[in-house]
Amino acid sequence: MNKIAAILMIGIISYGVYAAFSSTQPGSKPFKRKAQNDVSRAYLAKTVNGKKHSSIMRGMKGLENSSSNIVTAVVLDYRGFDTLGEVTVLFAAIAGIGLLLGGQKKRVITPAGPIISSLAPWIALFILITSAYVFLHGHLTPGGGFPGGAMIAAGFLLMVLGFRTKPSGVFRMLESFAGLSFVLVGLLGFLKKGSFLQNFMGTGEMGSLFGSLFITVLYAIIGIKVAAELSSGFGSFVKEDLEEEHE
Amino acid sequence: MKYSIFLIVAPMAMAFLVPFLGHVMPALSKGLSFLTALAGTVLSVFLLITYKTPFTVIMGGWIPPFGINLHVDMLSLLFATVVYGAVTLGIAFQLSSVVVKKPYFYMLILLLLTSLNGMILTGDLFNLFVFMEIAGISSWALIASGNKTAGVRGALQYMVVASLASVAYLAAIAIIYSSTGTLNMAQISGGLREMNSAMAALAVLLILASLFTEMEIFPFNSWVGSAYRGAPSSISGLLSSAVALAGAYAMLRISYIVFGAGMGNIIRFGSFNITSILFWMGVVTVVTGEASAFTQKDAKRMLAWSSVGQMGMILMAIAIASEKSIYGAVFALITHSISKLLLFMIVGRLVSATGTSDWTRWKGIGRKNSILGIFFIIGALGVTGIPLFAGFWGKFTIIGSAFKSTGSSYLGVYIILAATVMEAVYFLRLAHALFEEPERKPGKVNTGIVFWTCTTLLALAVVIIGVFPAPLDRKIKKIPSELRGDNTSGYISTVYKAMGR
Amino acid sequence: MNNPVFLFGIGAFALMMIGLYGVLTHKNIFRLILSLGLMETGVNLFIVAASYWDGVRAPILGKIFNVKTADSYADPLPQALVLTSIVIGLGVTALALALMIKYREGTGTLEMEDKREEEVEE
Amino acid sequence: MTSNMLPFIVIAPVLLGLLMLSMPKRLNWWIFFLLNIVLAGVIFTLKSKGAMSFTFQWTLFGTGKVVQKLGVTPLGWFFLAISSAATLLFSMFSLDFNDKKHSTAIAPLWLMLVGATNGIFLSQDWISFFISWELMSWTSLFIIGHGKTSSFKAGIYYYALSFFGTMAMMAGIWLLFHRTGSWEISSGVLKTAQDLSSHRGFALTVLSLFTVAFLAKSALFPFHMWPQMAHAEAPDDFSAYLSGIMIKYGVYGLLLFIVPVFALTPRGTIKSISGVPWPMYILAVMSALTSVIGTVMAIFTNDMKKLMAWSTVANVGYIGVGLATGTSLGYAAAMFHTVNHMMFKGGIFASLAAVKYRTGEREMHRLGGLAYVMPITFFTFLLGIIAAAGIPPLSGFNSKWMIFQALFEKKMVFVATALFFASTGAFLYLFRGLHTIFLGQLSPRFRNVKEAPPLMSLSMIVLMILMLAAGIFPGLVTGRFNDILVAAGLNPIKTTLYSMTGSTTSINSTLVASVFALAVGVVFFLFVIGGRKRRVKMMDNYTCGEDPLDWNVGPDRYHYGYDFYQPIKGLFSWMPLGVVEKGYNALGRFMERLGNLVTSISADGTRLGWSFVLGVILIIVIGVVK
Repeated sequence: MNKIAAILMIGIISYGVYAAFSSTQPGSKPFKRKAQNDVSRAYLAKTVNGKKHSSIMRGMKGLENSSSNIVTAVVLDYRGFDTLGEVTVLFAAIAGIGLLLGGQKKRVITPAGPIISSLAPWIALFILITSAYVFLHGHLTPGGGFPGGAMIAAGFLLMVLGFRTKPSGVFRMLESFAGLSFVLVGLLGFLKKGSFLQNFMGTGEMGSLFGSLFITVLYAIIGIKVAAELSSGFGSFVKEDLEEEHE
Repeated sequence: MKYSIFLIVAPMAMAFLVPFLGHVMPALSKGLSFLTALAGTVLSVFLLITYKTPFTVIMGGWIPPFGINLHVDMLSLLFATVVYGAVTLGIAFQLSSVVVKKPYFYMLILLLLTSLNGMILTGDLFNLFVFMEIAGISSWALIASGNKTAGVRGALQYMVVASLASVAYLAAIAIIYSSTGTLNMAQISGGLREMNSAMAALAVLLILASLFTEMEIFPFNSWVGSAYRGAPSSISGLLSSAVALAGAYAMLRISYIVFGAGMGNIIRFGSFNITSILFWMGVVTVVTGEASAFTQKDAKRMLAWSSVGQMGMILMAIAIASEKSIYGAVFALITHSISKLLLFMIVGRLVSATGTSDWTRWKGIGRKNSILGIFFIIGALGVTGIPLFAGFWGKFTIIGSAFKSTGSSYLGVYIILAATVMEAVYFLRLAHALFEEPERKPGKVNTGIVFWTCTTLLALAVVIIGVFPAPLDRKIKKIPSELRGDNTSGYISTVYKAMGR
Repeated sequence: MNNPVFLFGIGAFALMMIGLYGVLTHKNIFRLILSLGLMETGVNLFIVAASYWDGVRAPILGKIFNVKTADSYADPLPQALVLTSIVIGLGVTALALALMIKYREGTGTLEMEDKREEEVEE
Repeated sequence: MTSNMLPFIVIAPVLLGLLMLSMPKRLNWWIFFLLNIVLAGVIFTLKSKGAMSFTFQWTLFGTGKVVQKLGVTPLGWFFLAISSAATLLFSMFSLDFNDKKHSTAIAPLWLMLVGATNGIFLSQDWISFFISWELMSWTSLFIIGHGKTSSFKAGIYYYALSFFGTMAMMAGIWLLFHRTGSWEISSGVLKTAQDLSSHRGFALTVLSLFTVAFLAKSALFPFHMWPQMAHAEAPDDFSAYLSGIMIKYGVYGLLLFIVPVFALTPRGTIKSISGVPWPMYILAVMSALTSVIGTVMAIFTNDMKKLMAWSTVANVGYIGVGLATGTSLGYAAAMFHTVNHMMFKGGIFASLAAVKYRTGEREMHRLGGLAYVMPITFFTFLLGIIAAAGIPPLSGFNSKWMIFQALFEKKMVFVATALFFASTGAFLYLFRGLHTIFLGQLSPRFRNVKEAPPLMSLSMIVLMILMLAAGIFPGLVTGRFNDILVAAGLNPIKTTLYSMTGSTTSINSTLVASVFALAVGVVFFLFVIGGRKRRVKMMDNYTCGEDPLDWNVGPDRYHYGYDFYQPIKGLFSWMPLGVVEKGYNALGRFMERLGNLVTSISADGTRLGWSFVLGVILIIVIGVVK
């Protein structure tokens, strides 16, 4: 009964959305090739601060933002405040998990098999190197602090699985300091340039590895933070699993 | 004025510090959490006193609409002050409780504080979403933080509805962005009108659904009873006095700026009449909320549903969209926050004294603790809107503006007036039960200097605002003209000035 | 109808509706969380679809970027938004799972139903 | 005595009441009494100072400039004076009533209530009026509840109806404000009177909203059931105040707003029925109905306080009829009856409180013969019911006579018939009260009962004197009315100290009273010189030696006062008496069901999603339909 009602309801909603999207009333239509709007165009052309360029070349200096990955530029520079919020969301979620599941019974440690425990450090090392690459190149290629951090966390988790060690309290501190340094970077921008999260490190050559230091620094912070958070969050969960195994 | 960024950043930074401090010195982290909230309160009061004209704070040095901007005006400052005050008192209350909480608990309260201030100050649609999510996550964790399952159930229910709401909100953002190409509220203003009206109506519908969830409007409020009941009382108080306040703020801001309502205008997209939606949803919410509260034997559920009723009335005021109604809505929101926080504090202590939240088993507890009982009466009368108590002027003005406005239906106003009779009845029923002849010997209520300070401050505020509304009146007076986009001190023109246009 | 945006849109909408169906028909909390995750994925896809047109390039500037050809790049902003919303979705799901575990501990079941007489704390 | 005294008599009681919350109970009652002396003194000197007013201006954005004005009008002063005098008497009564055994902690609240009462009678603007009105509502609720669950149920019934009225008043005030742009009551009256010809729908809406508020407070027809609960359950010493003064707020409101509007409306503007504008005719019919219902219900009631509460309802019906006639005579009669009712119902409730104080009983059939042990109480009750029944030479006769004269003037036959019926019925229940409580045989249980304490007796004696004075010299009261009538735009009435002039004839009350006194004297003389008296012992053999408990009936059943009017009850069984109560109860149950429905949404997981989806659909429906 409930299912039939749900299907009916979904049918109604679908029809409503179809009607809205195929409406012939005047006004600009979405999902049509439109001339890109001011905002995105300015991001792409790096003309937000009003300086016009006829074209932008790799190696160019003095641009308002020297990241060649525009998504990264948007995420960390133009809309860096959103990203701070995003980091906070993750932080809040992990803290919530810690509050809800933390402080429970001691876990029972069982050692892993020899294959895992001998291979895990090597694989983890490669994972760490790759992840460092990913977040250092965040402004040049797709990637950045979030995937990089997740990869670091994966490496650590591999170690945890291999040696059945508890993710240590160091992660908590790393989490703290990484979060705090994000805010501090923002505040430095506020003190030096007058606006929170403003780029105070200047812009370098577009397309070079350390060309946009500000983004690299922030992505490194985010990478560490995400890694620490995911690890400690996993720690909260994994304790549960191990307990259940033995009950 | 640009220091208003600290209203968001300071608690956030403190929250980031807590895992470290909590590891080293738990007591210090709790104390610092309280001090941060207190310092923020002082800062917001300072900003409120020195406030002159609306101000746009840009983020990352990028002018709107490219960067994110914070908008500081009387409305946002006033609400930020209320949120800060409520959270400060809430933390103090929780610290004085016999139930000891982990440092993470206080950290999440700080994150809640951050996010509510973010919601209040931001001028960007997507940024609002981010802060709404932080508020959601931290409040679910806080609701579930009690040792009892009731809180977890409440949090899960809230989570399910709020996740649906956030999906709706994101979809609306996608539609609005794909049509208008911007996320800045001031720039979108009016842009919705140029959109295809069916698309605009769809976007508005989705936004309304999500904001209604945030604001506890029927029937998006199915989680309210369980969540408020299961949460620790300090958190129930904050849900009602700060979270719902921020939700109402978002509703106010978005309906005037994004939907482009002028004063006294009826907003419609095609055949979709937004004003009447807001108005009638408000009426329905008042009736259902008051009826639900009327049936409750559980004090916390009762207070929760009473908040719903109040929010319904405020939604109606937002719908009416005249200067008076906005004034009334803001006044009612602020006074509701104060009174409801007071009530939740008292109820929290009564719950721990009696071991139950069933108020029919609280008989006679006010005879021994007469000041507690009197404070409860003050809070109850404050929420109900009885003259000489804070809630009156807001309710009075809202009703008055409803009778003046063309967009409202007198029938709806009469229905609301009749429904508020129930509100008076259930509040005074509970207040009187506290003074009834006890069936068994009532337990001792755990009070202390901190508790008395908090409740006395709130009770005094209720009475003083009720008797001398003029000081608060002087602040709120500025809001209606600042909300309007068309004059020099209005929201839209301020942001456009920051854009350099 | 070979417009990929259209297909993306249909797919996104279908995901959302499947998720909604799950939310409407299941009492099991884990399934609810999965359904909500599906809806979130759907809406993320929807946002990305809004930034994509036939034949556009990823918004990563190559050797030379000509301002006049800006329209040949995909809109970067929705992609940035999706990045944020994915992380938010992750946080929400993680917390929801933690809530679920706690709920299971307390009640021994994953079905969501209301018991009104449970104890409350202060 | 400057105009600063006006806020003093409103605010001082309220503040002192708040202060008293932290004082010992006994001290509270003394402060209450002393402050009432001060207040009565101040209020009686106000009149000689002529018209004065105190204005307090401030701005509230939402309402523009707020001008709060307290002032003395003839009408306000009249009500203020009688209420303060009565309050003084009642507070003296309470001083002895609240000993250790009977004490209630209501003195602070009562004092606040007195302040609110003064505020109502002094307010010249709607804001002050409304604030005082609400203060009065909730303080009286807590007094009626006074910490007892059963009492509170009655109180909350009263409060719900009263608050409903208050909300209607709030709507009315706003409509009026938007029309006139001012909070002043007088300008509202003028504007509404004009609107009756130009914007009739609007004016009638405003008038009906206010009427709902005033009717709810005065317990007129659709709200007639609360006094039998509230008066009965209230603290015994407070019932007198409740019935004597509080029920008159609505009368005051009608006199303040509704009556002047119709007085200022030129004749012929709105349709009239037998010379009375049709809204007023409806009011008259409703009032008459109230009278009938009150009388019939009083006849059936076994609880002495409930009986008198129903009698209060019946008497308010008379007052309402007087107001509705729309003539000077009618208004004067209504006001006169207000005063009389305040005195005789105050006296009756005081004597009942004294009975309760000494015996602890409320059911009448458990009492009897108390006249032997409580003579002062008995005489107060006796004079009270003579007045209530409208028998000369006491005050009730005069006002009832005037009301009937006003009805004859307008030839309102139907209403007059109903009132005659109610008047006759009053004999039945009042007499029953007298003889069941005070006459007959004294139960051995109450042999040791003593007369009421001195201060209680004193205040009852004063009330008796007042009743007699107003009965013998009606001009003492009616002479005050001409100012009020002129201020309301009506002709003065013809009255002297000794006589009243009606529409058909005039009557010399003093002469009537003299004749009456002579007759009583003769009868008493005959009684003294007449035959021997023989006391009958209390008989305990009426069940022929059997224990009624064996038949599953209590001994109550065998008291002659129990279910006294059984035959009459059968006679009236066809009347749908409880139908309004049933309606209210059904509404309450409906609301509870709605609430349960709404709260059950959160009962399980799937409903959460459904609630969201249905909410979206609700939004769409509202958005598209409108």
